[in-house]
This record gives sequence, C-alpha cells and structure tokens, in this order.
Amino acid sequence: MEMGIEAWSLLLVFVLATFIGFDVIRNVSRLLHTPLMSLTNAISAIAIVGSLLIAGEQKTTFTTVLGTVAVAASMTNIVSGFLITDRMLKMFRKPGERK
Amino acid sequence: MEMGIEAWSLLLVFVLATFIGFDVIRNVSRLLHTPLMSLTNAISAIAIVGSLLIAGEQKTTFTTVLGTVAVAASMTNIVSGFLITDRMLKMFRKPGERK
Amino acid sequence: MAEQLTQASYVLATILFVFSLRWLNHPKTARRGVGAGVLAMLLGVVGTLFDPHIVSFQWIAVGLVVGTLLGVPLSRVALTAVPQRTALSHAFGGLAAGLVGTAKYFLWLDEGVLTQFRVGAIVVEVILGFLTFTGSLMAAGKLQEIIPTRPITYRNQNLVNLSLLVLAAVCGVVLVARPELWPLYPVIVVLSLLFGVLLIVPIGGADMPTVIALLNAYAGLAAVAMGFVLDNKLLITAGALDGSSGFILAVIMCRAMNRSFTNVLFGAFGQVQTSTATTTQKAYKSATLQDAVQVLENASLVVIVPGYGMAVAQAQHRLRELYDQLTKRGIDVRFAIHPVAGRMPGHMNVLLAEADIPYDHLVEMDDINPEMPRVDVALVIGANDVVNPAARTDRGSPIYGMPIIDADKAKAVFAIKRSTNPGFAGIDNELYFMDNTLMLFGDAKAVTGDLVRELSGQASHR
Amino acid sequence: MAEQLTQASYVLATILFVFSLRWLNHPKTARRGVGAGVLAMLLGVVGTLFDPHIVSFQWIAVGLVVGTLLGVPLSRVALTAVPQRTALSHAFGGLAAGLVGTAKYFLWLDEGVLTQFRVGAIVVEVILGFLTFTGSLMAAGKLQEIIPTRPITYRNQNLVNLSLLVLAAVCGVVLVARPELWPLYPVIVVLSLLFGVLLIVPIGGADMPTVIALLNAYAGLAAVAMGFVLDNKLLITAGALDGSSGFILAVIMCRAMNRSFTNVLFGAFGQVQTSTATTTQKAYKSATLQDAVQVLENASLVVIVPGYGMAVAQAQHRLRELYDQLTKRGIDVRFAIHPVAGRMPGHMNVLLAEADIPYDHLVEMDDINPEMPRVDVALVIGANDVVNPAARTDRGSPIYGMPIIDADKAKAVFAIKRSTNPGFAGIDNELYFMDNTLMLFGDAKAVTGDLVRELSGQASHR
Ligand SMILES: NC(=O)c1ccc[n+]([C@@H]2O[C@H](COP(=O)([O-])OP(=O)(O)OC[C@H]3O[C@@H](n4cnc5c(N)ncnc54)[C@H](OP(=O)(O)O)[C@@H]3O)[C@@H](O)[C@H]2O)c1
Ligand SMILES: NC(=O)c1ccc[n+]([C@@H]2O[C@H](COP(=O)([O-])OP(=O)(O)OC[C@H]3O[C@@H](n4cnc5c(N)ncnc54)[C@H](OP(=O)(O)O)[C@@H]3O)[C@@H](O)[C@H]2O)c1
Repeated sequence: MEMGIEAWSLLLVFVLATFIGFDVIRNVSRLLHTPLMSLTNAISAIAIVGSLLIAGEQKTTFTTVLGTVAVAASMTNIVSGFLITDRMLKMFRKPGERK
Repeated sequence: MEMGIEAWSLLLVFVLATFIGFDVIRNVSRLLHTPLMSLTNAISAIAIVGSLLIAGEQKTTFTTVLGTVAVAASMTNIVSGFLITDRMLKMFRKPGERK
Repeated sequence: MAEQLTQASYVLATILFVFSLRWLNHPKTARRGVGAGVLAMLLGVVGTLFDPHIVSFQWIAVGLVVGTLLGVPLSRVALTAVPQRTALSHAFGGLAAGLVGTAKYFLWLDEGVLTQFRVGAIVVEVILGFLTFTGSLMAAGKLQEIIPTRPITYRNQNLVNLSLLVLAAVCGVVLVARPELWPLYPVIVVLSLLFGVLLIVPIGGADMPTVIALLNAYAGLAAVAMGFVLDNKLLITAGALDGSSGFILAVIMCRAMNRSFTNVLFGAFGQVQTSTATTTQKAYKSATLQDAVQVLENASLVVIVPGYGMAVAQAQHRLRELYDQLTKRGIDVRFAIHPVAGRMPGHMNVLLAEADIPYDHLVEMDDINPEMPRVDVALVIGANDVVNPAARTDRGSPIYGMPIIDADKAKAVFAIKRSTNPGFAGIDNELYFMDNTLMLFGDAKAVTGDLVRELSGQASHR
Repeated sequence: MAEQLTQASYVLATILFVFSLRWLNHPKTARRGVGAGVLAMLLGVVGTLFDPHIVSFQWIAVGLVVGTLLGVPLSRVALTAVPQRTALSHAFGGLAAGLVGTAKYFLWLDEGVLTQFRVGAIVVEVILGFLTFTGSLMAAGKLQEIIPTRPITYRNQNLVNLSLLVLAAVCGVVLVARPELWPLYPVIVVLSLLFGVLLIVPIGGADMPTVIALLNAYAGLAAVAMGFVLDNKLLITAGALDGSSGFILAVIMCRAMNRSFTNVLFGAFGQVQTSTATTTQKAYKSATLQDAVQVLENASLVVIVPGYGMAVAQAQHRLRELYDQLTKRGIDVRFAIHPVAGRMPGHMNVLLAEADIPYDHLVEMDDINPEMPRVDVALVIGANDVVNPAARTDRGSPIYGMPIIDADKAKAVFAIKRSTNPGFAGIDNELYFMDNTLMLFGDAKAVTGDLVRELSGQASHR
C-alpha cells in the first residue's frame, strides 16, 4: 500500500494535532472535566463535514439516505453538545459572585 | 495570488507547529534557557534540507555555489549547536551528585 | 475561489477548536471556549457547503432540521443524566462515521476508484465507527438502567471478544488487498457492531464513565479516519483533539482509581469486588443531630467532602444552605474535591456549581491534604472510597495506592450515609470505626436539611 | 519508494524535534533531548538525500566537511562567549535561507515556472534571511566588542529604518505581481542586508540578548518561508518550533525587565539611562572581611544572589568553595536566581552548574521571595538591578514594576561589587544604603576568594 504525498501530509497533520490535543487537554482545569467531556463530544460531531458531502452529492438513493441520517446524527451532537456545555458552564460562578 | 490546496496544507502545518512550539517552549525549565537558545539554534539549521537540494541538483554553477555555501553554513550550525548544547547540559548535576 | 474559501475556513476552524479547548483551562474563559467551538463548527459546515460536489441542499436541510429537533431536548436533560446523554451522543457520532464510510466504499466501488489506501482508511473508520455506535448505546442503556447494570461474564469472554476484533481486522486486510471483494464489507460491519455490544457486556454500570471517555476517543479517531478517507484535514485536526481528550480523561480516571492502563485498554474491568468486604462487626459510633451541630458551631475550619451519595441524593442545594449557615457564624468552610468522587470526572464540581457555590471554595485533593491536620471537622457526605484510609495503609486492599482525601487526619469526622454498606469498590472503610468519627445515618439530602434546620433554629433562639 | 522513505523520515523527524524540546523541561531528560534533536536532524538530512533531484553528492560533501570543520571549534568557545556564538550561528542560518531563496528564484526564472505564490514565499524568505544575516553579524560584533557596543543614534533613525523595510516590501509586492522583473531581486537583497545592519546600530551591547532571541525567531521564520518555497513540511515544522522559541524567550526577557513588547518589536531599545542616577552622596557602610565572616558563621540560612558581576569576574568556582565552607558548618545555603540576572536567560544557572553546584540548590525568584524574611544573610554578588527595591517602591524609577529578589528583606545584607557604579539600568540602588547592608568592595572573584580563605583559615585554627 503505497502512500501518496497527500496521505503523508494527512499523517503529519494528525501527529501535530495529537500533540496539541495532549498539551491542551492536560491544561484543562479539573474543575471543568464534566463540561470538557460534553464539549469534546460536540467537537467530534465534526463528522458532519463528511456527512454533508455524502448527503449533498446525491449520487445514489442509498448513499443519500446514509448521508442524511449521518447529517441528522451529527447535527444532534452539535446542538446538544454545545448547548449542554454552555448550560453547565453558566453555573460556575466567579468567586464572590452570587446570584 | 491564488493559493493551491498544497499551499493551504502548508499553512495549516505552520499553524499547528506554532501552537506546539508555544506550548512546548513555555514548559522548558527556566534553569535551561541558555541551552534552549543553542538547541533551537541547532534546530533552525534545518535549512540544510533546502541547501542540500540546491547543492545536489547542480543546475547552474551559480546555484551550486550558493547551495554549497548554504550547506556549509547550515552544517556549521548543526555541529556547533548540538555540541555546545550537550556541553552545557553535561554540567547540570543531579541533586546530590557531585563529581 | 470556492476552494480558497473552504480551505481558509478550515484553517480558521482548526485554530478556533484549539482555542476552544484551551479556554477551558479556567472557568473565567470557559464560556468563551464554547463560543469559539460553535464558531469553528459553523465555519466547518459553511466551508464544506462551498464544495462544488454538493449539488442539492434538500436532504442536507432535512438532516439539519431533524438533528436540531433531536438535539435541543437532549441538551435539557437533568445534570444527573449527563453521562448517559454523552454516551448516546457518542453513539450518534460513531453511526455518522460508519455511514459515511459505507457510502464512500460503495460509491468508489461503483466508480472503480478504490485505491488500497482508501480502502484501508475506510475499514478503520467503519470498524471504529460501528463499534463506537453499539458500544455507546450499551453504555447509555446501562447508565440509564434500561439494561441490567451488573457485569455479565462467561468463560473465555476476552478470548471471544478479541477473536471477533481480529476477524474483523483480517477481513479488512483482505479487503485492502482485493478492494472489489465487496461481500466482505457487510461482514466487517456486522462484526464491528457485535464487538461493540460484547465489549460493554462484562463491564459494570459504575465503571461506565471510564468507558465513555474511551468511546469518546474512539469517536474522535473515527473522525480522523474519515479525514483520511475524504482527504479532509479539518476532520483530522478536530478528531485528533477529541481523541486525545478522551484518552487523557480515561487515563486520569484510571490513575485516580489506581487501575492500570492496560486494564482499561482491554476493557476487562468493572467487576465489583463485593467479596473483599470483611464482615467482622466492628462498632460504629452514632451521633445525634444536636451533638453534630454543637461541634460544628465550635469549629473554626470545616471541610466538606462530598461523594457519590451527595449526587444520588441531590443534596447540593441543602449543602449550600449548610455552607451559608456555617459561614454566617464566621466558620471557614471548604469543599474538598477528589478527582474521581462521584461517577464522572468533575462530577462534584458541576453539582456544587449548580448550587451556586463559588468555585474558588472547591479545593483539589492535593491542595487540601496538607491542611487536614488543622481541620476541626471533616464532614463526609455520601463519600466512601475517596476517604478510605486503607488506600494509604492496607497493602492487600484493592484500592491500595489510590490517592485519597485524608479526612481521617481531621480532629473530628462526621459521616453522612444511609447504612453500613460499602461504596463503589465494595470494601469496608476503617474511617467509620475511628475514635474521632461519628456517623449520621440517613439520606444525604434529609440529614443535611436537618442540620440546616437545627442550625437556623438555634440562630433564632439567640 | 524513495518518496515514501523521505516522507516517513520527515514525519519521524518532526516528532523527534518536538520531543527534543519537550525533554528540555527538566535537566534529567535534557540530554536525551539533544539526542532526539541530533537524530531528527540526521533523519531530515538522510531523507532529503533520497530525493531523486539530487544528481551529485560532490559539492554536498564539500559543504558538509567545511561546516563540520567550522562547527567543532565554534562549539568549544568559553561559556562567556555563548551569546556571540549564538548570534554568529543565526547569521549563518539567515545566510543559508537567503542563498537558497536566491538560487530558487533564478532557477525558476530560467525555467519559466515562477508562480505568484512562489515569488511571495521567496521574497519573505530572502528578506528575513538576509536581515537576520547582517543583523546577527552586527550583534555578534557588539557582543564580542569588535564593534563599539554603545548605541549609535541619529535623528529620524526609526523613520529611516522603517522606510528601508517598507521599500523592500514594496519591491517584493511588485515582484510578486511581475515575477519576471528580476532586477528588483538584487534590490530587495541589498535593502534587507542594509536593514539588518541599521536595525542593530542603535541598540546597546547589553541589550543584545533580547535581540538575539528575536533574531532566532526570524531565522526560524526564514526556514518556514523556505518550506513554503520548496513545499517541504519538515522545514515548516522545525522552523515554527524555532520561531516560537525565540519569540517566547524575547517576551520572557522583556517581562522580566519590565519592557513593553512593542518596544522590542520595533527595536527601539537599549538606550542606557545613565542620567537618572542621582548623585546625592549617601553613606555606604563598608565591612571588613572579618566582620563578614563572623556574621556568616553565625547564620543558619544564607541566600546568595548572583548577578552579572559574578559572570564578568568568573567567580562561580570561588562561590562553590564558599558554598562548601558554609555547608560544612551546617549552614543552609541557597542560590536565588533572578530570571534576567546576568546578560542572557538562564545565564546564572549555566555558570553555577559549571561550578558543580547541584541544580536543586538554585531557587527561582518566586520561590525564594516568601522565604526572604527568614533569611539571616543575603549575599549579593555582582547583582544590582535584580535586587533594587526601587522596582517595588519608586514609581518614577525606570525599572518600577519589574519583579525583583527581595534581598532587602533579609536580616542582613552583604553586597560585593567593585565600586559605587550602577548596573545595567544605570540607576542607584537603595539597597546599598540600608541600615542592615554592608558593602564588600572589590572584584567578585577576589572578594569571594578572600572570604573562603578567611573561613578555611579559621577552620584550621580550631
Ligand atoms: N468520578 C469518576 O470519574 C469515577 C468513574 C468511575 C468510577 N468511580 C469510582 O467511584 C467511586 C467514587 O467514590 P465516592 O466516595 O464518591 O463514592 P462511593 O465510594 O461509591 O461511596 C458512595 C457512598 O455514598 C452513600 N450513599 C449512596 N446514596 C446515598 C444517599 N442517598 N444518601 C447518603 N449516602 C448515600 C453510600 O453508602 P450507603 O449506601 O450506606 O448510603 C456509599 O458508601 C470511587 O471508587 C471511584 O473509583 C469514579
Ligand atoms: N539576563 C538577561 O536575559 C538579560 C538580557 C538583557 C538585559 N538584562 C539586564 O541586565 C541586568 C541584570 O541585572 P544584574 O543585577 O545581574 O546585573 P547589573 O544590574 O547589570 O549589575 C551588575 C553589577 O555587577 C557589578 N560588577 C561588574 N563587574 C564586577 C566584578 N568583576 N566584580 C564584582 N562586581 C562586578 C557592577 O558594579 P561595579 O561596577 O560597581 O562592580 C554592577 O553593579 C538587568 O537590568 C536586566 O534587565 C538581562
């Protein structure tokens, strides 16, 4: 299985992003680990990018159905993931700040 | 100036590597800032990659001369940068460890 | 030109995703992080819609509307249901990845443009996607207690599971070698779906949080694989951020529970060891509410250690009232937060934040432990394993070596729980038998409420 | 196949470069970091040599041999010459980038394959490369004192410099629009070379470390630009690591010197303000060696604050002997290290490490300051600005707001310096006039030596 230049480039991007991921996540405050889980959950809904392409290409009925379901599934994650994260974060009061 | 897909890919790699650079350097121990300067100096000699290509292509005398000078300049940095960094780091004794 | 816009929005989206997570490092900037995430996602979607291959927006619109309709109610669940919501979400993520991979395989098969590299990437995407799909559904079911939460085990379980995965991988390798052998494709799908189910079957409900973190990582990696399939770098960067996040959270949980990391990777965990509970009946000392209130009133530094029981009883608002009563008397009150108190990372923090307790009063384990000998009263509310001194002293204990909150070092300890039953790890807790420990038996919410009433009653007497 | 090897070695090299820098976070792993860096560089070189465009290795070999012959002696310089060595190295790096860009421009011009993107990248590479070249040479010259170190200023200097840079940029833009207008190319080169020189002329020798860090960043960015020119990702990743490193070090230095960041970016700094020194003659109190030794012997906690004077006098080995004498008597001795003590970041650490002082005895400013009130003797050796209390108290002082080591809070202070002259910032230091401060005038190495002799003499008396 020969890898083209482009595939190597994808691999490099993956490696770099993983380095960043580890560094960034390690610095997330323990306080916020629950919101972190739902935020990354929302971010993983980036799969919508692929789903949009399949649903929009409309090559065959089969793929359009799969694509539409995939778009719906990803969109659910985006909406619920970001909303619930924000809902949780709103609860974290600044020191001294009380309702 | 239209940028091809490949150029965007280079830009992305640059952005990601810069994120990593900032994270990594910020975590370098203050103790080692002087060796850090010479180590990154050695790493910047990565310019040897381009120099090798020019010197090895041998397209025109002009470019071969430029390439060879560039190889020599980069190689100087590699050799002196790594050697002096190592020399400095050797001096840092472990706690309790004395010569 | 469309190409330029797409690429520019992808690069920008990547930057924003990184900042989104980076801003989570402090509650002050965290909400800005959500904003950045939303913007990044928007850029990703809009950038993709510029793609000239997209010929019709009709089905896209349908998908988006359905997703929104499903997503809004899912974001309104009670905070106690957050783990199962997250699991369900991972299932959707896995499903999307699996479906996209499937669509691409058959499209490219028809067009005759399946390269080995493409098939390889699709196989990885589809295995990860579908196993995440069923695995997460199972996890959600166990957490919601639709499916029995106790671990179901049988002989050679690990062997069976592993064989399934190996079989799927072998089919994948053959498919890479001979991309046109399409009947192998559904086999891989079915094996992956099955593997996802069997992976979760032997794991107890209480261990689901760690599993969810791992499934999060798998969902991220499935997105990465999709990026390799579609030659799309935004999928790769966002997926990698996600993958590392799930991975790190799983590791943090393991460390705090003193489990080895391989233990997690092979899914062979969660068998609650109820057998270890020694049944030699030692003596608990019970306290009356009046005793407790008196001691509390005379304290100058009180540390509250909440645990899973506080979450179950939803006692956080009562706890807030208790905190108010005590601080009103000039008593210094802190909350000591163990990293795996409760059932998910950060569980206590979210609940206490919900009850409007300022986050600078939530002290991490490592910061509170050196202070413990100075503490007048440690009030343990529905926590058990995270204050079990056996972790420090008893080499034979299953939790030996797990870092704990040293409540036993306080001058006096009050423990609120309903019975003499053990906690998650299924082992007895020496703390409850100690000389300076007094038990307050009862539901966490009820007992805390009683304490508050007693305190405020006394206040009005004066 | 060659392509695969090249790409694989590049990805591996990138990973190793990241680990190389990451391992510098602790002295224990730092040498492994150098190993990783060497391996990464080797992979980069070998991977490149697989490139099918390389037809002959003859001139490559010549370059490598010459570079090695130059590099080895350059790595043997005295530690005091490290800053100028680094500057010289940046000059070489800038030169290489500039030459490669130039070669590529003319090659592609001949072949008629100059795209706008390529020209744009080349222009950036060449401007950065050549200005780094001459700028670094100037910096090295000032540090080595071949060129007069005092800042040379004239009217409208910033305007002139800026115009040069703008002119070069304008030429670049025109060249991008009309790539075939090759006569513009040498103009850009000359302007860049000139700008590099003029950039450094107004900056004082003592400010060179910050400049060097910035030039490091520029060299890294030149490598990044080269990566865009050659479509080579290894150049981009390594260059970006380098660029961020130089940038961060410059920022750290600025913060610790309480300079604004724009101040650095525009190079308009380094004008030593000797004028601020107030000449009202206040009274110093001098101590005899015997006095000092007696106080030291009766101390139980001594903190040594080294500064630039210690480096100039090369007093680190004497200091080590002093440390030995004191610890022999059961006295607790620590070294307090200010982030910008000396003339480059980490300067004191390297010198003290050279004298075999274990690195866990080198305490950072933020960690030592809370301890200062407990300290019996603060021994200030050739440090001045970094212990100047005016930074805390005197709003009018040029160093107001700069974090300092609170030597003035110790029970007694001894200060070793040669005269009553001010330090780098050119301002008087209240510390020397304080009641509990005693001056030990003389060269740092000589005075420390005398202290050691006095102490060891006394030891033999017993
Ligand atoms: N946080 C995470 O990420 C995570 C993930 C996976 C596993 N875990 C594990 O979960 C455990 C967490 O420790 P923990 O100390 O928080 O909890 P725990 O050890 O599970 O103990 C909870 C205690 O709360 C009591 N309780 C339950 N319901 C109550 C109620 N309504 N009112 C009053 N008390 C009640 C129970 O005793 P009674 O029945 O007598 O009332 C029980 O002893 C650790 O073993 C950890 O390893 C945590
Ligand atoms: N570290 C960096 O990265 C960096 C970079 C750029 C600028 N700086 C600046 O450099 C300064 C560093 O502060 P510092 O306290 O280390 O140094 P300083 O403020 O420059 O003071 C050094 C003192 O050492 C004395 N001295 C010189 N030679 C001596 C000798 N042979 N024996 C004994 N004493 C001698 C001098 O007084 P006498 O002449 O009376 O002996 C002088 O007062 C700060 O202002 C900082 O901002 C640092």
